[in-house]
Amino acid sequence: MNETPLIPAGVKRCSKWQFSLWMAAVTAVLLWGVYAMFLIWYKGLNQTNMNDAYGFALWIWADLAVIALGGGAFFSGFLTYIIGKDELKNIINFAVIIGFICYSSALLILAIDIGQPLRGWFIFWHANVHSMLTEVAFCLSCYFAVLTIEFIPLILENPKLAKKPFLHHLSHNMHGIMAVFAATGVFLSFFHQGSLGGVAGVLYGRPFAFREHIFIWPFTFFLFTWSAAACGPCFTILVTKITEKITGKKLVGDAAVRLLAKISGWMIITYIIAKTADTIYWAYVTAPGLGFTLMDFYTSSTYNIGLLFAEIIVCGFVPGLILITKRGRESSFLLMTAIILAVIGVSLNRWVMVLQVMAVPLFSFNEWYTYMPSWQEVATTVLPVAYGLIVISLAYRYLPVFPQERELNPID
Amino acid sequence: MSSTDKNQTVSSEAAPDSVTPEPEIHDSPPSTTSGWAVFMFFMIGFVGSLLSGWILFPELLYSKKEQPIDFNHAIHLDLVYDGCNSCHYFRDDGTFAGVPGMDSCVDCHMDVMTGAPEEVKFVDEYVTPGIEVPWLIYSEQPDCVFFSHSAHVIGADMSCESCHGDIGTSTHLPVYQENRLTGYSRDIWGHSISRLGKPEPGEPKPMKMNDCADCHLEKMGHKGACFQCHK
Amino acid sequence: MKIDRRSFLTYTTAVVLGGAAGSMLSPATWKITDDIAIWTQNWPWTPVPEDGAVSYKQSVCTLCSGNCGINVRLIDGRPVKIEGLKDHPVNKGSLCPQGFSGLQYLYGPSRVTAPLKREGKRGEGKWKKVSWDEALAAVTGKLAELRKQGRPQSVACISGSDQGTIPNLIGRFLNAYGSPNFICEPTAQDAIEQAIYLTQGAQGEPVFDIENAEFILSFGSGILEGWGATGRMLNLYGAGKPARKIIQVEPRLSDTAAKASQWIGINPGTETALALGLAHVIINESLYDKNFVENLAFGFDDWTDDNGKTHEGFAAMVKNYAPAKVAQITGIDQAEIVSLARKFARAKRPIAVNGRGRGFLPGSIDESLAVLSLNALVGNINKTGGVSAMPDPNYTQWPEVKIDEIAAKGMQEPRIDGAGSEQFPNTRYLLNRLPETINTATGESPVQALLVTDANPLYTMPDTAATKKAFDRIPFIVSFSPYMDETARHADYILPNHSYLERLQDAPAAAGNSLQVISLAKPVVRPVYETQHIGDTFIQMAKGLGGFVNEAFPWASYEKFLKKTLADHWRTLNRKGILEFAHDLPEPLAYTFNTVSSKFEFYPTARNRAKQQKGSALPAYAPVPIEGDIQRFKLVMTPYDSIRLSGGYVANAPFMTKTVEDTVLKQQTSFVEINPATARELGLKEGGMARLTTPKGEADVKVHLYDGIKPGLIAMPRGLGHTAYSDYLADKGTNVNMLIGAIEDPGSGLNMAWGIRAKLTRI
Amino acid sequence: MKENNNHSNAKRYGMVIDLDKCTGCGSCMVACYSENNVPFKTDETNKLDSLNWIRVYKISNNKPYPHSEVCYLPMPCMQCDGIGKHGHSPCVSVCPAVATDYDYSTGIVSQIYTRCFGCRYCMAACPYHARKFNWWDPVWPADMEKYLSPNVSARMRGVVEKCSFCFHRYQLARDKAYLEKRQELAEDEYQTACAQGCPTGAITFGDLNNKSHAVYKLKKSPTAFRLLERLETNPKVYYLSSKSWVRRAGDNYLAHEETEKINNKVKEPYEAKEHL
Repeated sequence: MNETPLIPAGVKRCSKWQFSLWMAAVTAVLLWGVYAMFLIWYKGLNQTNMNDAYGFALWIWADLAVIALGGGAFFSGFLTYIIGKDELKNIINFAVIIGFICYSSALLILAIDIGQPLRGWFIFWHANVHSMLTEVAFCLSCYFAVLTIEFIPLILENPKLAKKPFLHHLSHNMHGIMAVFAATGVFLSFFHQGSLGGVAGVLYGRPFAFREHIFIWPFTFFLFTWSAAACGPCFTILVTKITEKITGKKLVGDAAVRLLAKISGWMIITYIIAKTADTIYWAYVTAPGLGFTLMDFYTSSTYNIGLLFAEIIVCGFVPGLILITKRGRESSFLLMTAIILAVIGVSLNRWVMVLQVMAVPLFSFNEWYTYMPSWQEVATTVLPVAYGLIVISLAYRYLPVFPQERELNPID
Repeated sequence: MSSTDKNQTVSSEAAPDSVTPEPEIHDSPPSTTSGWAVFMFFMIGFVGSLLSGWILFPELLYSKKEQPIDFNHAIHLDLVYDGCNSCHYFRDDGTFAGVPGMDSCVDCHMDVMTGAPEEVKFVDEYVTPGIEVPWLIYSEQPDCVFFSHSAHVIGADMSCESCHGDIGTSTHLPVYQENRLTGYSRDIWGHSISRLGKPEPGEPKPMKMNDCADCHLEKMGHKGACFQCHK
Repeated sequence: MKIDRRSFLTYTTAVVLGGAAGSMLSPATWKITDDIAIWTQNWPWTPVPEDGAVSYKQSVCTLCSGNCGINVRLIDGRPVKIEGLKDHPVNKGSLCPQGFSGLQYLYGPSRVTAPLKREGKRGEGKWKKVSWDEALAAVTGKLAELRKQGRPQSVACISGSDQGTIPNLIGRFLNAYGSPNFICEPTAQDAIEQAIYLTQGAQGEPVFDIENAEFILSFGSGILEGWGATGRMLNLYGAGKPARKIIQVEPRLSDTAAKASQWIGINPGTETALALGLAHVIINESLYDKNFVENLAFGFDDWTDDNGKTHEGFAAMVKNYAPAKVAQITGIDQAEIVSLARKFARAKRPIAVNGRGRGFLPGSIDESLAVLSLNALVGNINKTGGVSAMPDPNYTQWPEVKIDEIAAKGMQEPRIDGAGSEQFPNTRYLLNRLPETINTATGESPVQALLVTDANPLYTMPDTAATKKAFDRIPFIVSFSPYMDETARHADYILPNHSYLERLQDAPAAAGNSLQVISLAKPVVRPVYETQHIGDTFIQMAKGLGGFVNEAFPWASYEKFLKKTLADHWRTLNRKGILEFAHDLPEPLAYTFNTVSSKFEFYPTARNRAKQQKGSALPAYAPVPIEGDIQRFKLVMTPYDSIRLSGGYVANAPFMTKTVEDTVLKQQTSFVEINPATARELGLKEGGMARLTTPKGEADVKVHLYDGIKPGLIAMPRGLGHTAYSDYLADKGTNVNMLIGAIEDPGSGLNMAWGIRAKLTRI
Repeated sequence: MKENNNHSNAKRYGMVIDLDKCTGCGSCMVACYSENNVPFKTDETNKLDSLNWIRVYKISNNKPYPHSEVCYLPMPCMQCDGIGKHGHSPCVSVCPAVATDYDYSTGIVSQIYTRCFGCRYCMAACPYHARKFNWWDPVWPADMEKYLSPNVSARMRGVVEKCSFCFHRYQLARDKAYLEKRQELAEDEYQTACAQGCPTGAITFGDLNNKSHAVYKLKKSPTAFRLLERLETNPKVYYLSSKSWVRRAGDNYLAHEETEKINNKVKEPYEAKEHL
């Protein structure tokens, strides 16, 4: 019986056993995470090293970070479908997949992170509209739905599925209206990325996190959206580059990458200028008004002023400047350096906006609070990484993710 | 993905080089699936799910329990002077005693008075050995609820019937239905599984928090703060 | 219709999708979602306390000797909360954390729930539940056997108290049985009481009328940490008149020191020198109460005895304690000493008190005499706001005990602890001497059977190792404890008493109280477990022994006994819950002293002079020869008391341990407090681990740097390091008693140690 | 979260803790544990996972021996009126599921364990660490369940809890008032367990809006201060201390700032509209 091949035509893939071995390795890591996940659900959050001072910890950081990094999906979508940067169609599929992974991971981590997972739906049913977290939950879920819709046509392009006319047409039609979803995604993302910034920024009891408001939103609202738009595409490029490295193939043409990198660079530069302004205002106006000097927030050995320098200069201005220069973009070393720094930068920002907020003592008689995640927390945070690798591997193997692959890698 | 070797072998899963991207006809036998059949099966699932949800589910969800004694409210109500308050009274500190304990019963039922089978059972099984009757309470609220009877009955001058229906004039106790998942009495959710429609006159009112909140909104203009009724 | 694999899959998918679509429109999905959430709100393993009618019962908290009044809230007869009793004369509604934890002594894993017989090795914790009859038969059998052998004196009883009818009932039992060895656990009160006896000739519990004092000079007394009746002291502090001042003299900034008007850091163990130094200034500047000193006191000036020998008087003696010298000894600034003396002498109603911390250690007689002399100098004896001895309330009537020949012979034997002997004529109990007596005895142990009631000597006595060694030599140990404490765990039989809330007993107010109050502790709840009132147990044991012993106990039960013994007082006590006796001190009468001179004796003639310096009975400062080689042990360790840690017989309830700070206990490790300067010298950091070594033992501890402690001193909390009870208490920290020893006061035999030399090394 | 201005006789229950009187005995903590069914574990030495509705901190002036001073500082939930005194306390405004709300008739911030799903955002928001998480299922060993009070529901694991100002006592007092057809509660009818239990009377509790209540006068004392006032959380727990270093330790100040000046500046704009 001659079955329809599962693998898209015209591309080479590794052998079944190689693939199986790889999948087995990643699945083992995944299972480790899944085990930890069930352990936490069964025994409760005492399995973590969080405590009453660190109510928010590794997971919330992971949530914020993956959503920021997954921001590549909405911003690339915005550029591709709304601004009309057609070149980016060569990378948009992958951006959507990465976004899908990031957002589904975020939801999963949230489901692990709450003390009463079976009551999780209260956030929708008994919503407090004043809470930033409510806004996050709604937008996150909606945008995840959008990403799923954006992902479906790609799945349907699998040769075996595409054989069914119904599915084939469905896929085709969905492609046709993708701009609508992209627009919805941009709208939702603007709000939930912002809300995530708001999560920390509204905490007026926490001078390290608290920021002055514009209308109803604290500065961090805009900074988070902006930084996600700026650094998300860098993560898309990074994952693309890693995939290229592993597969040993060029998958996306330089033009698309460089275009995205250029836009990203300008976004980063503008973001970091805004961030710097915000930091200066906070350090010279907000914090002193509450009795703190800037350095009061950086007296711990872990949380020292080097972090701020790293975030703004090393992982902010440096990648920004590299990416806005042509030479920077065209040098593969500089490009890689820049996108890695940008990814670290946004992750670092999310880290301090979650964990340092918790660590700073508010009373003169309190010490810095310390925290080290338990293995269960680490395993459940690694879980989405393994899950992401599996999804990317499957998608790469069975779906025509990279439109340029055949052209760039002709099979002799 | 597992190799960086550019000269990787073409997987057996992969399409042969010659295959064009167009879907093509294969040798496999044509599919037997027909649109109508698919629709039929879809409807089987759909209707089955509806039927089990609306009819079977409520039967399964609740276990039916008989009260230890089939208490006749009507008879007692005729004999007492102070209506419901005679047995369901307020303590001096303003708390509500709820279902009366044995001490309220023994005044009259030290010995069998009427010889009614339920009374004989009551005296033999509970009064004589001095055991409290494990009544099943239809309106039992969960532990997180602080319901102030005095605020409603004295403060707002509400009648017992306005929430509890006309249980006071019943001659038999209804079957107690216990939610197998939550342990709650069915009366709390209300007997309509969909919670649509209003209870018949004389039926007890549903007592979920939303029911409280609706009434408060209607009567007081706001639903009230959490601590008004939670502990 | 032909169904192959593929179409089967398709149809199944269709059914599932249809079902899913239908479920969206069926109540089941939504109700189950809701009900699962409700299930999490009512997890069957989360308890739902039963509701009911509220009532209150008044009783007395007998967890320590304070005997504060309590008001217990009950729901349908089930106690749910203990609060202080507003109208109680002792505590006026105030209660300490232990009192609030009371219900955790009623239930809980520490309770001994039935009579137990040891199964495994001693202390192994293997028990067999036995019936009360069996347990009683075994214990009385053993006691009968010893009597038969003609050595009833080899039975000893260690008791937590000698106040009230229960200890007296037990004392009576021993008397009828024929043993003089009723031994009470030591307290600071032992030394103070003796000092009062020596100077005033009055036997009785010391009274400090704090209620009416306005200037309290405390020589290290933990006034706010459980000294005397905790509830009383806290209440007095809170209700303090603004004029009332507390001056705390102590080497460590304790809670009392922190709340005092002034804290004076002093070299540990030099309080006597300070007291005498203050006396020096007061006499030198002629600030003393002339009337009292001249008309009502003896031995202030030099005096000549009947043999014509001249003795140095108090005034002449304190000349040796000039401020400059005292400053050197105590480490207190000279000017400070002079100023303090003036403030004390000029204060409206000054009082000086002593007894370190909560008063677990008796301390030296010299110290108590010196402090008492200070009170006498300001004429503060037997008057409002002063120091006096509580006369025996005499509220019980006992029929006389007739004893048989064996008992009479046994009673004539000297006490095992040497108390009341020629050597220590004024001391009643010397538990601290017991281990050594047993350990050094040739042949078998002089104690053949040990009864332990309301006491936990294996934990509370200094030098735990020696105590345990002694206990190991005692062939038969019976504990009557309601809790599985260290001593109970080491016993052969446990005949568990009711817990305090299940027990009827009279409760005389603690030492120090200015009011003579007897409260009635009434059971607030029926016994929860198979325990028995200790009074009933002893009555039944007497019955089992028969003969004269039985005849000495003509009561069917403790309750009947109590009613009989209290006679006329029972009705009042039962109705009001308290008996109050007027403790008035009408002026002239108050000053009749029962001493040789009929005056207050600055020179205590009744004191065993031979033991004293230069053959004088006057108080003198001599450094307590604390154990340890100064070369090897460069630092000094002293235990400290905290109100959140019970150092005594009734150990911490889980709630109390929960309040203990994380700079006192962290997981399994105790902290010691040292000055940051000392820490720098030793290379120690906050929270760092260190090995604490003393001549008695060693322990691994954590270090807490505390500015409020004298450099060179190590302070260690008392009340941790239990090995028995339950997981909520056992193996938490180090028992400080394990690291310290007892030092005999040559005059009284009481333990006068306040610390020990020690070494602290980083690990 | 609409403010109900119809409450002409709205109460603002609050507390004044006299730190000069607090001896750090811990009775308030234990009184609270036993009043509110607070569970305990075998190890309670990690204060960051220890359930305490009121915790007594020990603070020091950090001066060397013998000039060292310490002060005890009991900290219950501050029941913040929030920024602008509108009931937007730091925690209430962030809870995504309305598991905590501000009761405009009493000023008390509730916590509903059955609504809470354990996201812990409120804990992140609270600068006082007044909110505690139930990391474990509570266990009362060996019959200890029998002493639990029916007036406060036991908490399940996975939810946040905090001091409620013993709100159940208010509920019970109101029950009695209804029975006696009264509208108002006397000052002593509603007292928290810690206020009632404090053996030195350091804690005073009452209606901050009621001129006849002791707290009304006490909070106006010149030595009164609140914790972290500059954050504008507007706590309803006031402290009294005669020691200036203690008052300074209650908030954060830049080196050159004077405690009292800043204190008065922060206090005034809100104190002026006391009666809202």
